Parts: sequence; structure tokens; C-alpha cells
Amino acid sequence: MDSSKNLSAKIEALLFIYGEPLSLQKIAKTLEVSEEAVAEALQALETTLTGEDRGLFLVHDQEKVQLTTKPDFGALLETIMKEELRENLTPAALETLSIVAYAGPMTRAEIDYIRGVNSSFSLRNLSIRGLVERYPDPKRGNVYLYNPSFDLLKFLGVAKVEDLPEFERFHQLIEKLRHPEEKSVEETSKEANAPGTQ
Amino acid sequence: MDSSKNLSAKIEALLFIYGEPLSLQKIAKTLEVSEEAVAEALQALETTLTGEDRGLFLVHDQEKVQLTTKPDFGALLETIMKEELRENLTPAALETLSIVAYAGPMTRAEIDYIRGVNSSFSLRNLSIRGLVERYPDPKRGNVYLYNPSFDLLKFLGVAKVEDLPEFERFHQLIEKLRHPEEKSVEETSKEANAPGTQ
Amino acid sequence: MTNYEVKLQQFAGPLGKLLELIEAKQLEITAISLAEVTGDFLRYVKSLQTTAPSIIADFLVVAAKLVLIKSKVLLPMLELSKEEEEEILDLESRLKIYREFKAASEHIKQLWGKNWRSLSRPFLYSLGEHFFFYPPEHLKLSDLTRAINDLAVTLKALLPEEQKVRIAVVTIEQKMEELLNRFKEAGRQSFQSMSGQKTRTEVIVLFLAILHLLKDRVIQVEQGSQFSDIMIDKGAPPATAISNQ
Repeated sequence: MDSSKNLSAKIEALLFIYGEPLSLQKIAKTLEVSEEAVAEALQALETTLTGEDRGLFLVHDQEKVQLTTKPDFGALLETIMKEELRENLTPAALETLSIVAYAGPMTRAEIDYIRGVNSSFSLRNLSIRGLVERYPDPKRGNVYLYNPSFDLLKFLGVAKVEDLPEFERFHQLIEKLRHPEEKSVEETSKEANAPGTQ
Repeated sequence: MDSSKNLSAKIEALLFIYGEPLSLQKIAKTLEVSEEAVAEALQALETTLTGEDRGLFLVHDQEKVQLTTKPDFGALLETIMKEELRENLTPAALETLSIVAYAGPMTRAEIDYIRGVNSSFSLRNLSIRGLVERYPDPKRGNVYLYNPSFDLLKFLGVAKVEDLPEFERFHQLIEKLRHPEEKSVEETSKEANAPGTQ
Repeated sequence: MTNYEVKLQQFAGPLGKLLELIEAKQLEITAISLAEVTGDFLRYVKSLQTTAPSIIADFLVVAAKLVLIKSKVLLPMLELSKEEEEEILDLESRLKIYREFKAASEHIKQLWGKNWRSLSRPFLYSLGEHFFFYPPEHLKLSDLTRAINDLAVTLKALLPEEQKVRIAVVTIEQKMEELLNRFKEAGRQSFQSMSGQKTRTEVIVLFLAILHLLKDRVIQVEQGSQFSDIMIDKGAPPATAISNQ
């Protein structure tokens, strides 16, 4: 099953997900094949991509390769950006933004918990528009904290978050809901011996 | 040059750039073509992607479509990209998720009826994890409908809910539940012999 | 999700438990087999009472229906209203639907464990982390305040709902307690005479109470032959005790 065709498919999937340029050496190591095999499969992939019905393209220099859109479609990104950015915020994005503004810095998990829905897309959207900023949590690796951006506050005409209308009230409310696990210690201990618990 | 092949190519490029699920309507608007043309080109794209040398895949529901990697490479890419490990599903979550996957869109009351138990915690949990999506029922204010999310389809490695094992059977079961007056002959005769019926 | 809520996720629901009991005895889903597992189900509900009071309400609803079914099987002379007959059938057909979906969840479980997964690119991935400032044209400070206020209203509305469930549970428990106390005072009683004029709910709770007291050996019961009236005594040595099968 590990034919050269299959290797081309694997490389396409890998480049699709990775996004950034990737060295042949690293591809070979990751997929546990020789660099020659990778070079060959890339050649085959490049040929397939020239097909009229394909929208993707391989960009490469001597050692690295990246999957992008065909140069003909370069204007598409701009078109989409303009369309997306012209639109108003969706209710989900606005809700997420208000939580970050009134209670940031906050992790995505905390925002998800308060909203009761997953917020990844909203947060990415708000980040791209420069409305929120994120930085790695110094206490935990791999976790980001979200804050309202300085540009946003300036745009709204407030100097700092504390100047948001009714800041204290809403800030307190969100804070109260923030660390749910600590509140339920007593209840949890009661549950500890529940039957049917696996 | 604006052949249908070229439209497939453009759509592939657009989905590649956008990343998130995109509605057919929005694709049509962005590329300035009819929705029928988009549907046709998507069908062609889906067929091309089944090729052995292709690493990509289309996931879709009734109105949206997303470009992803083929499910075959899941384990491989998960390790490379250091994706969050998938958490196990609790019995309650699995039960709720299955009902939504096979029978969504559904209200919480319908899910509660089948499970015989209040499902709000489970639905909230699944919603936070992004495995189900909720949206207000257009026919009734204040009532939410729950649907399987694109993330769920991707996790399960299926292109669409219809590809779930025995989808037709379970789907019809739900339809029968919603319209009980059209009971099958077999069921009626079975019930006639049930004790306690006079 | 609090740890408490997470724990609750580990419980099978009442229908799941009921199906488990029936399948353990390799029975079909019929009124007779439901009656047969009623005792086991009630024992399970009782064990939940001390450990997970907030989920017991759902179990009690099913328990009440089971007791109704069991009463009918033990006392065929018990007249059931049309509504009650329908309730019995309803439990049977719901259990059948539940069993079907159990099969569906097996499919999902398998796919979930398969490491078979599609991955996608983040929204506008090619932009990387280089963002600009594109505020929505009409965004105002009041939009943010309105959004957080709407959220606050929703969050507050969620709190009383949880409390309501607990109150309902307490009510049912109290009712049982009352009946139990009445039993302790009275001497020999006939189930038929006690249940004669009662509403459906009262009969159910009564039966539930009898089973509980029987199990705790507070009372003894006696039934001459199958389907005849049940006599209840306080504390006497066992004659032909009905086991809550």
C-alpha cells in the first residue's frame, strides 16, 4: 500500500496541515522514507497540481517546499479578507469579545466554559481583526491568554478596561464563574463513592 | 477559460485559504457563479480527491463544505502536529452525541425523551468541546436545535453524516418517532399482544 | 463543567440501567419482564439516593412507572385508567427505541476509537500571526455592554433550574417518608383496601414504600396465591413473604 502514489498523498496532507515551508529532510524523517523517495513523490505531486482542475501549487527552493494556492488565485485571499472584514461581528464573536474585554486575560477554556460553547473560531476571527491579542501564559506552556487589544480600547474611546461601562459589576460576575472546579469540592467529595462510576 | 474544471480549481483554492467550513452560498457569491455551478464543481472535486495520489478530503453537511486531510492519515498527522489528544467520551456524552449525530437537528426535549434523562449537562459539555453545534430554532424562539459539528465529522473521519454506519436505519427510526401515527404493521401487531392492553 | 457535573456524566440514565437489568436476565422487553426487574431497579435507585441526589429525579419517574407495571402484574384486578395503560406501553416502546440507539452509540464509539481523523487548517491560515487592525465599522462601546449583559442574564437564568430539580426530589422523598410513617403506626392492612380509592401516584408511592419497608424488614407481607390481595403486617415473623423480585 505504500506505493509512490500513496507517498504523494501523504506529503500533500502533511504540507496542507503544516502550512509553513518544510524541508525535504524533515519530510523524509517524519514519513520514514528516503529523501530520494520524497523528491520523487514531490515531483509527481507537482505534475498533478498543474492540472486545470487543481487550485493548489508547490512553492520550493533547493531544500524547502510549501503548499499554497496557484498564483492565478492570488487575489482570492484579498477578496475574502475584504468580505469578511466588511461584515459586522456575529453574535458569537461579539459575546466572546465582551467576555475578553470585561474579564481578560483569560484562556480559551475559561471562555468556552462561560459561554457553554467552543470559542476557537470566534477567537481566531477576533485575533485576525486585531480586536483581541493573545500571549503565552507564563505559568503554563502551550496555553494562551486573551486580552482586548490596545487598538480596540482606543477605537472604543476608553483608556483602560476599568473604564468600560459597569466594569466592576460584570467583571465580578465573570470572576465568580471562572474557577468552577474550586467551588464544588464539597459536592465532589460526596460523589466520590457513587455507584456506577467508572 | 472559465470552464467547470477551472471552477473546481478556484473552489479548491478558496477552501484552502478559508480553512473553516464555507457555505455554498458564500462560495457562489465570492466567485460570482450560481450555487448550482458550485454544487456541480464540488461534486467533481470530491471525485478527483478520491484518487490514490490525493491527500485531501471534503467534509460537508447540507449547506457547508470544508477542505481537510484524508481520514486515513489521522494517526500520522496527529502525532506530527502534536494535536490535543482526544479525550474519552463518558457514557452520557457518548449516548447524547450518538443521538445528535444520527438524528440531528434535534431539540433538547427530543434528546431527553430518547435518553429518559435530562441532557443539558451532556449537551453543554459536548458543545464546549465543539462536537455539537446549537442554533436557535427558526420556528420557535427560545428553543435550540442541536446538530453534529464539522469537528465531530472530522473526528469520526466521515465526509458527511450520511456516511455513518447504518445511517438510513436510525434516521428513519427518528422520523417514525416524530410521526407516530404512521406506525408499521409489524409494530402494531406486536403491541396488540402486549399484556395490559385491552 | 464542574467536577460534580463530570461525575454525573459517568452514570447511565434510567433507561440504560433498566435495559442493562433486562438484558442481564436475557429477557425481551415486555411488561412481564419489566415487572421482573422492578425490585433490582428500585434497589439501584435507593443506592443513588445517598450518592447522587440530583440525578435521582429522572430515575424516580421511571421507578414510578415500573411500580405501576408491577402492581398490575401482581394484582390483575387493579383497574388502570387509559392514561396508565398508555404509560406502560410508552415505557416499553421508549425502552425499545433506547435499545436501538444503544446500537448507534456502538458505531460512534468504534469510529471515535479508530484514530481515523481528518484535520483542517485554521481560519485564514496563510495570514499566519501577522494581523492588522480591522474594527467593524459600527462597533460601539454599548454593543459590548449589551453583549455582556445578555450573557449575564442567561447565566443567572441557569442557576434556579438546578435548584428546582433538587426541590422536586425532596418533595417525592418527603411523600415517601410520610407513607412510611403511616405504615409503622398501622397494624395488618390489605393492599387492595389501601389502594382502592387512591390516585395513581399514591398507589405507586404506596407500593414503593411497601417494597422499601419489606427490604428493611420493617414489615412482613403475605399473598395467599398469585394475583390475590396482599396482606401487610408490622414486624411479625415471615409467612410467605413476597420477595421484591
